Amino acid sequence: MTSKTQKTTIAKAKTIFSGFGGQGVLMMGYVLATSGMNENKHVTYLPSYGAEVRGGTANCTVTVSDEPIASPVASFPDSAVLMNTPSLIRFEGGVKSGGTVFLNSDLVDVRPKRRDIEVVSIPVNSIAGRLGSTRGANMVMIGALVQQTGLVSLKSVIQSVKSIFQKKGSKVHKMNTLAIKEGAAFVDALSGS
Amino acid sequence: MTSKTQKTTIAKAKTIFSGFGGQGVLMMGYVLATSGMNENKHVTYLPSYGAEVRGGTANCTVTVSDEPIASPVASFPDSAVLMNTPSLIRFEGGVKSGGTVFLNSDLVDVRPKRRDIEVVSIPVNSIAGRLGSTRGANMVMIGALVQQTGLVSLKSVIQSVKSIFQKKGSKVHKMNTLAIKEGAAFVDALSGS
Amino acid sequence: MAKQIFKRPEALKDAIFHYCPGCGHSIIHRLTAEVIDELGIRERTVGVPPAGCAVLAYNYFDVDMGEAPHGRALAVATGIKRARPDLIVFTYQGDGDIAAIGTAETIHAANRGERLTAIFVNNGVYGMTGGQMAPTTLIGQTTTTTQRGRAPLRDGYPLDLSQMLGVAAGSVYVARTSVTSPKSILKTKKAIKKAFQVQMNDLGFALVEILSQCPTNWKLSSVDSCKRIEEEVVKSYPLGVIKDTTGKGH
Amino acid sequence: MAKQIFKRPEALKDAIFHYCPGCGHSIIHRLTAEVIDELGIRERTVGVPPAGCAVLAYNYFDVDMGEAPHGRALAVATGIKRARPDLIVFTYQGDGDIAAIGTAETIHAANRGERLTAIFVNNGVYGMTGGQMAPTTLIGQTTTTTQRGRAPLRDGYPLDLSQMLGVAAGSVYVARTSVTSPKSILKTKKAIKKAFQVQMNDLGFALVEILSQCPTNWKLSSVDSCKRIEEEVVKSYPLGVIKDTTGKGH
Amino acid sequence: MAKQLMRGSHVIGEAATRAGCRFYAGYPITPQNEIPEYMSERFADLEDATFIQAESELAAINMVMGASMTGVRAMTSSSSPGISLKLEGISYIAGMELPAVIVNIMRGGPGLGNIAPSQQDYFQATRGGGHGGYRTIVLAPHSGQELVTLTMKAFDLADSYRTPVILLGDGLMGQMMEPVSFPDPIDPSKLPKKDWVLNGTKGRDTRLIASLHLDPVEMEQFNWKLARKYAAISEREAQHESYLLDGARFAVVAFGTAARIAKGAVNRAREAGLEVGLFRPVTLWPFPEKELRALTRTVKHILVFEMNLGQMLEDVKISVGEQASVHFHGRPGGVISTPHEVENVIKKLMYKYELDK
Amino acid sequence: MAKQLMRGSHVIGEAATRAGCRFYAGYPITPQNEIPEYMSERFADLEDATFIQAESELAAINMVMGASMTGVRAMTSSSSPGISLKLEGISYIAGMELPAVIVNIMRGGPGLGNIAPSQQDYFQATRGGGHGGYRTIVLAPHSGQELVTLTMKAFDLADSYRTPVILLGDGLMGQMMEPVSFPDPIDPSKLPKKDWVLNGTKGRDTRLIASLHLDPVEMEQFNWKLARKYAAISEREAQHESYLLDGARFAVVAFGTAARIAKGAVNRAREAGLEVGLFRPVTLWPFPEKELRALTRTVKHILVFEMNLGQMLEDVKISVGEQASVHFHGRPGGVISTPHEVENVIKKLMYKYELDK
Amino acid sequence: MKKGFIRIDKELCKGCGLCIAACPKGQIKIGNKLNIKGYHPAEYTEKEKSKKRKCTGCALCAITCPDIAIEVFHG
Amino acid sequence: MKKGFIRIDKELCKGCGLCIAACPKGQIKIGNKLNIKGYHPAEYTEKEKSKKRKCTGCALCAITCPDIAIEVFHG
Ligand SMILES: Cc1ncc(C[n+]2csc(CCOP(=O)(O)OP(=O)(O)O)c2C)c(N)n1
Ligand SMILES: Cc1ncc(C[n+]2csc(CCOP(=O)(O)OP(=O)(O)O)c2C)c(N)n1
Ligand code: SF4
Ligand code: SF4
Ligand code: SF4
Ligand code: SF4
Ligand code: SF4
Ligand code: SF4
Ligand SMILES: [Mg+2]
Ligand SMILES: [Mg+2]
Repeated sequence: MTSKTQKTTIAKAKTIFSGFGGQGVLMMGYVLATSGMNENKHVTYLPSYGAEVRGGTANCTVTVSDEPIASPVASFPDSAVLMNTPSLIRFEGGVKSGGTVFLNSDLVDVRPKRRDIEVVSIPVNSIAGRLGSTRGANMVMIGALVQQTGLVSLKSVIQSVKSIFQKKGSKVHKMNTLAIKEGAAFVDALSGS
Repeated sequence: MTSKTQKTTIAKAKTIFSGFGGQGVLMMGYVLATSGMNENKHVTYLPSYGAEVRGGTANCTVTVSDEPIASPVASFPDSAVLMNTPSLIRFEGGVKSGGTVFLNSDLVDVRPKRRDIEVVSIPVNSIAGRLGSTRGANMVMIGALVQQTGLVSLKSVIQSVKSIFQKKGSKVHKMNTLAIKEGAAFVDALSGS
Repeated sequence: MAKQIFKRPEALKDAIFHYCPGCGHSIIHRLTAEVIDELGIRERTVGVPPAGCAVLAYNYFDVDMGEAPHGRALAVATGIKRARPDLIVFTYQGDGDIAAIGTAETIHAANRGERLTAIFVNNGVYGMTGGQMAPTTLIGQTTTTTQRGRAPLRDGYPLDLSQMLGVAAGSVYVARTSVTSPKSILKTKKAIKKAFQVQMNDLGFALVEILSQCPTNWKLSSVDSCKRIEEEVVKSYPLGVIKDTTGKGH
Repeated sequence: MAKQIFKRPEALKDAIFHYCPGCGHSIIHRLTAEVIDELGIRERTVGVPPAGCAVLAYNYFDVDMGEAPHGRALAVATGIKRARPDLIVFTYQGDGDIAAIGTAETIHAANRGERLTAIFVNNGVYGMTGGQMAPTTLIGQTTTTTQRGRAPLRDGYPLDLSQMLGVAAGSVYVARTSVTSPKSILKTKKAIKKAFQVQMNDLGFALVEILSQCPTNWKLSSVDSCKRIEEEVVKSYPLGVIKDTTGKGH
Repeated sequence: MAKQLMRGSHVIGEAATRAGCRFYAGYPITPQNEIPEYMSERFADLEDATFIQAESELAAINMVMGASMTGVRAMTSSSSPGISLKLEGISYIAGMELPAVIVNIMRGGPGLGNIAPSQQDYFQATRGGGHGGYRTIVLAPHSGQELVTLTMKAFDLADSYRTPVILLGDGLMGQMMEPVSFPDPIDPSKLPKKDWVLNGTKGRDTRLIASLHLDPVEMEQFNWKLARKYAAISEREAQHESYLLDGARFAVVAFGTAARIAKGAVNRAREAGLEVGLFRPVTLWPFPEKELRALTRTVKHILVFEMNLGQMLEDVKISVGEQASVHFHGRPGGVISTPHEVENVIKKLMYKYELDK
Repeated sequence: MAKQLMRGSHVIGEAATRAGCRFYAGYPITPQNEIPEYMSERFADLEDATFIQAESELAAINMVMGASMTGVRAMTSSSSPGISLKLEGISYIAGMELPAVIVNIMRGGPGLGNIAPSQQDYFQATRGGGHGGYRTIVLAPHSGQELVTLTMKAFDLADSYRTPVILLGDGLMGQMMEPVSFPDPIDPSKLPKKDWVLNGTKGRDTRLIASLHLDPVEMEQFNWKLARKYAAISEREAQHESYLLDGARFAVVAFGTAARIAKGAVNRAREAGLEVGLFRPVTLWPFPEKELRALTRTVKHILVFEMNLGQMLEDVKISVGEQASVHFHGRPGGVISTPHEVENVIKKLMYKYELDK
Repeated sequence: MKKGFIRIDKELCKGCGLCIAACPKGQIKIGNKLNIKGYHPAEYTEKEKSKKRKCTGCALCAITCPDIAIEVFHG
Repeated sequence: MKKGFIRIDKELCKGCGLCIAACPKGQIKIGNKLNIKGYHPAEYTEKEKSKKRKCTGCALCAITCPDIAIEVFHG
């Protein structure tokens, strides 16, 4: 399951996930944190618990680390997974220099302005749509994220997703696994190119 | 108005007044305090503001002093005006050694036990009744108290009572004045005897 | 041989009431105790006394008692009853307690249908604190905070809490009585008994509002106080059963 | 020439509502603003927004506004109105706000007959805090604190606050409406207008309860949410005028 | 004006009225029932004044909040348990930067406690009590005449800093009668205009009075603003009385009723030849920290005397650090110490530390 | 038991249940809604457990009071404004000597403020908040796992001292997910019997649970009793964590979320070669005063770091007196400092006082 | 008509007069002595054993008495 | 029958669909584009100047629209 493009695991990494309410943004974070826990890493998952007010975007921050985690907050995340344009506008500035931005290129129609960050654009909606339903877009994205960053192994992501969606049965599991792998494959292709 | 039995004014004196609700106990204290104020003395008047519970006796503490008054409370009063038996039972013990107890002998049927205090027994109900109404008993008592202790002058007591009952008209004023004087006279007679 | 036919109920301790002469609280205490005796529930009853003239009710009732902050008796009682449904729990509350500061707790306990019995003593004033206006004070009535008489524009209208509780879905029995005469006293006792039975039968919330005399703060004799209730107070607070769905197999 | 016949009311600022798609709050905001426009009172109106989804109402209404702690809107409004009787003061409150934590303040403001207009948005849940049970939640309805459906024995019954306010002596106008269709929306507007007029005419307390959709927490589409109100909610909360004594020369 | 013999609670009511207070909302509770009673009657003759007996303390503080939004000088009063119920509202008032005067005639506690004089709410008053780290100015009168001056001052402070001010007394202060005299009443219409009140948008943009700051950055900025205000108050408004402190080698620190008793004790001790004086904080917050610390140049032993188990004690400790030894004498629950009792404590300590010769 | 990734609020709910808590009453408020939500569902499957969504925070705390009278382990939870509303009830619970656990997931303030993490209620929690000079034990968790242990400990402390215990967290503690593991649940019927509960007079005299003490002498005696209890708690229950304090020349003092961040800062500073450690009070009341003072034998500069404007600061000052210089860094209102920011404060201070070489 | 009599505990009685209003036979009156609490207790005006007494032992007085100061006997 | 037309502000619209249910003429539908907020705004299906259009300018859609996204014109 490892591949040539996978980076070596880093000691501590913070990832922000952001998008519209319906895009499964919090689930991505939860999956990453669960995978980290299953790999016996230290993890924290912090949702933005909103402004006690409706509307707007959802986001969460996940830290995966080999050591106890001090602050679960990420003013300067290592990676940002941005599922729509407002998320890009809001979070681009904070990404750590040298960090990575994962863009849902199906919905983000502007390009990041910064030149000191890596940008990975993935048409996750299209890919998921091709697999059967755009609802799997977040799974495509998490596959891509993990493949690119090596935060956790793809295997444990698939495992975590399986256990999280346990009740939904094997069909859903199959779909999710497919989506995750497609996301990973897309990144491989990118870096291969 | 002064008389031979009147004591010289003392620097600071605390008096406790106690009796049933209807006996005008708080009024006696108020009259003494007002008279003190009108004589430009320092005075405090402290009612027992009760136990947020009905029933029982009313009492208040008045301090008259030539100097600013620290505590308005009297653990050991110089004088105690006790209008009924429960009051005697409750307050006898606290009176300062050498102090004076003024008893409403019409209602108090036990004798004080202590030997180190002076006891002035006055049938204030009877005296007031003779003057027309037992409601004036408290006025008789205040006359007696002031005459005996010299805390303030009889004159200013009469003056204070007049202003306090201003609205009630001259008939009441006359009655009150009479009662006060009767009280004073009774004490004079006592000490004369 | 002379036979004693009226005596102190078991559920009252041997203490002398601290209430003023003629006060309705004393009568209502006795009635409640008599009911507890008759229902045989003394050993599993818990009372929740109020802040109010009856704050020391625990000196009289020979049952377990737990104090409540002013107005919160029905919330405290809810806690007791939910934790121990086998206990019979009653609150004893003044009009200020139950219908002013405690309005929300009262309405919601009733609306939840808590299995509780509330004794609501409406004497039209804040007795304990010296006779201020209560929510139930009549229009024009003078109190220490309405020295020129209660004026609706400034002071609002008399509040009919029981009527509102009649609207509450969880209330099963709501009645208004008085204790101004032997007859009304006996009626009150019946109502109190029923209010306990509603709880014993697990039907829902029950409350008896009792128009009660406060001679001290009304500045009337005890007898005139009773007259005032019979002639005036009942006009604003008519006696009778306000709600009774006990028959309806609730 | 094309003529514009429907546009934004003056009394609304040019801000985009933060409410969810299809939320009744948005409609009710607009209606209230339209009424303020039509009555020409924008420059002397003060609004008291709630804690609740409408906590930011002051971003929308183009009038002076003063925040209230959760549930206390009618107490705050009482303070404003008594101090400045020439102002027109309205509160805007959710069902949690007005009928749970604020029960006492609501009932007493009404019973005092405060010259206030209350807009009571009944959406059957605590919207802002994420969809917990409200006092108005229907029996069987699932919320985040009644995940198996509201069960009266544990969770109590739906509370009919407006009916209780009808009992309050100081209330003059109490009506229940909805905003599920153009027709009901227009009715609601009329009711709101009347509730302001009651205040302008110094008659007493007026309140409009509006059954309002919360698609987000009901987990229904906007259209289905409206249907739910029309078909289910009205059974527990029938629409109509609950009290109107404006004709009675109050 | 001539002196009048007046009950403390009435003095507060009259002083408030003369300070231009025109809105009062309250709920009965002993030992301060005479305040609402007085206001209900005093305001009945004033066209521009509102008295409301609220349905609860909660309602009362929120009515005061609303009234204050319109600019009127507004007051509420209660006693300990009732003040606890007002804390959410006081926090809001602080957060909305509204002026308001809150009277607490303390009683014994915790819980229902009793109605005897006590100083057990010092922490509550000086540390905000409610949530969110706000502060309230706290004034502690110790005589009838000071009830006049401090009540009136409370309104001025509240207005100038747009902040809630607590007048902290106890049952003794509220119930005792002393002769007092009043200054002429202030005409409220002559008070400085407030440019932030809610009074309709005619001819101007809308105004908003709120404590909500959804954005943490904004919230933080607001809190720093409050912090600056509190710093300014601390700098300017701390007030205390020095009583017989000249040449003293030992000082009692006490406030309110306790300070009265302490004065008696100090008098007695002075008569007995002991070099002792009293440092009486008049403002409890801001606490006269610098002034007390300055005292430690000459006084190395301090007795804190309170009618509680040691609350102001903490402020004294923080003030003097280790520049003086701090001792404590306290009685909770309404038993009022006698000057004699406190004198004995002074004597024992002065003997122990050889300050008596 | 295996680790689970769980939200802080749920951890509290689960830990309470496992501690034998069988009564919960609460009212929604962000950021702790997940506690009542969790309890409503968790208790639905337990025959002997009661969940009530109360009509208000006031009702909730009073329901807890009533439930506790019967002996059941009872809890309520809220966030800052809601806690203010509970203070009268907490004072009663303290005055009645009832056990109860109160969770405060603090938010920004004052007033409505915001829902971001904050530590602005330290004073309120540690100084009683309500009236009458009572105290509550205050526990301050700083991680998911500590939420488990301290929640469970809260119930034990509440029962053994018959006193309210506050679990003081913030939005971050409540909302963050971390892996946690739980001990086996306690069977409430196996807990030590309480001989003071209200459960009907069968076979015994009546019992009374009340806080009223009309007689001042009795009230005073009761308060002295409380004082003795509080002294015992202070003596026995103070708890803290020493983090990298061995050989430290500089110490940060921080609790809860701030302590987490401080750990990060200390780690970074240590990496940079600075001799700095963290003193983390786990109990805020009793404050680990002696332990902190002992630290001043070796550490002469202390940085207090809080998410407020300086509240625990006072306890630190009282503890260390003048044995060390006390510095402060704080941010109110929900902006969470980064470890980097705190590290910079540490560095500047250590440089200034020449502790960096 | 049954015969009865009552006993009034003069230290419990607070002299409120409600029993007087309640007695259909008019056999109770307020006395003029003060008791220890300062009240004028009510007095039963008949002799317990008098043949002519009107008291029926109806207990209306006792039912009304707030302070449970009245004991009622039949016979 | 009067003629009218409407304009929907696609950035104000949140795609709730209430206007669709309200329009007696069925002239509104949800589009499939996302707007900046991530909603699928409603679209008016007629041409403003079309002679055949059915819209009467009855404004029921606008009355219903929570977000005041619809302007209605006559003529
Ligand atoms: C929070 C709080 N507020 C106020 C009080 C003071 N207080 C005690 S009882 C009471 C009202 C008494 O009136 P009511 O409930 O009608 O009872 P009553 O004495 O008339 O029987 C009040 C205001 C209190 N104890 N606690
Ligand atoms: C004292 C207090 N308790 C709780 C809250 C949290 N809170 C804010 S709004 C709200 C209820 C919202 O429900 P509702 O009033 O029905 O308004 P909606 O959002 O449904 O329109 C709650 C519980 C608060 N802000 N203050
Ligand atoms: S004040 Fe009134 S209610 Fe209270 S005991 Fe006296 S008569 Fe009864
Ligand atoms: S949560 Fe419900 S009430 Fe709140 S804005 Fe959304 S739809 Fe409206
Ligand atoms: S028992 Fe009947 S008849 Fe006899 S005294 Fe009493 S009320 Fe009168
Ligand atoms: S009713 Fe009872 S208390 Fe009243 S006068 Fe008769 S015996 Fe005495
Ligand atoms: S104006 Fe009427 S007909 Fe035209 S689109 Fe709107 S609802 Fe349909
Ligand atoms: S009603 Fe308004 S917001 Fe909803 S879909 Fe139609 S135009 Fe859009
Ligand atoms: Mg009453
Ligand atoms: Mg709602």
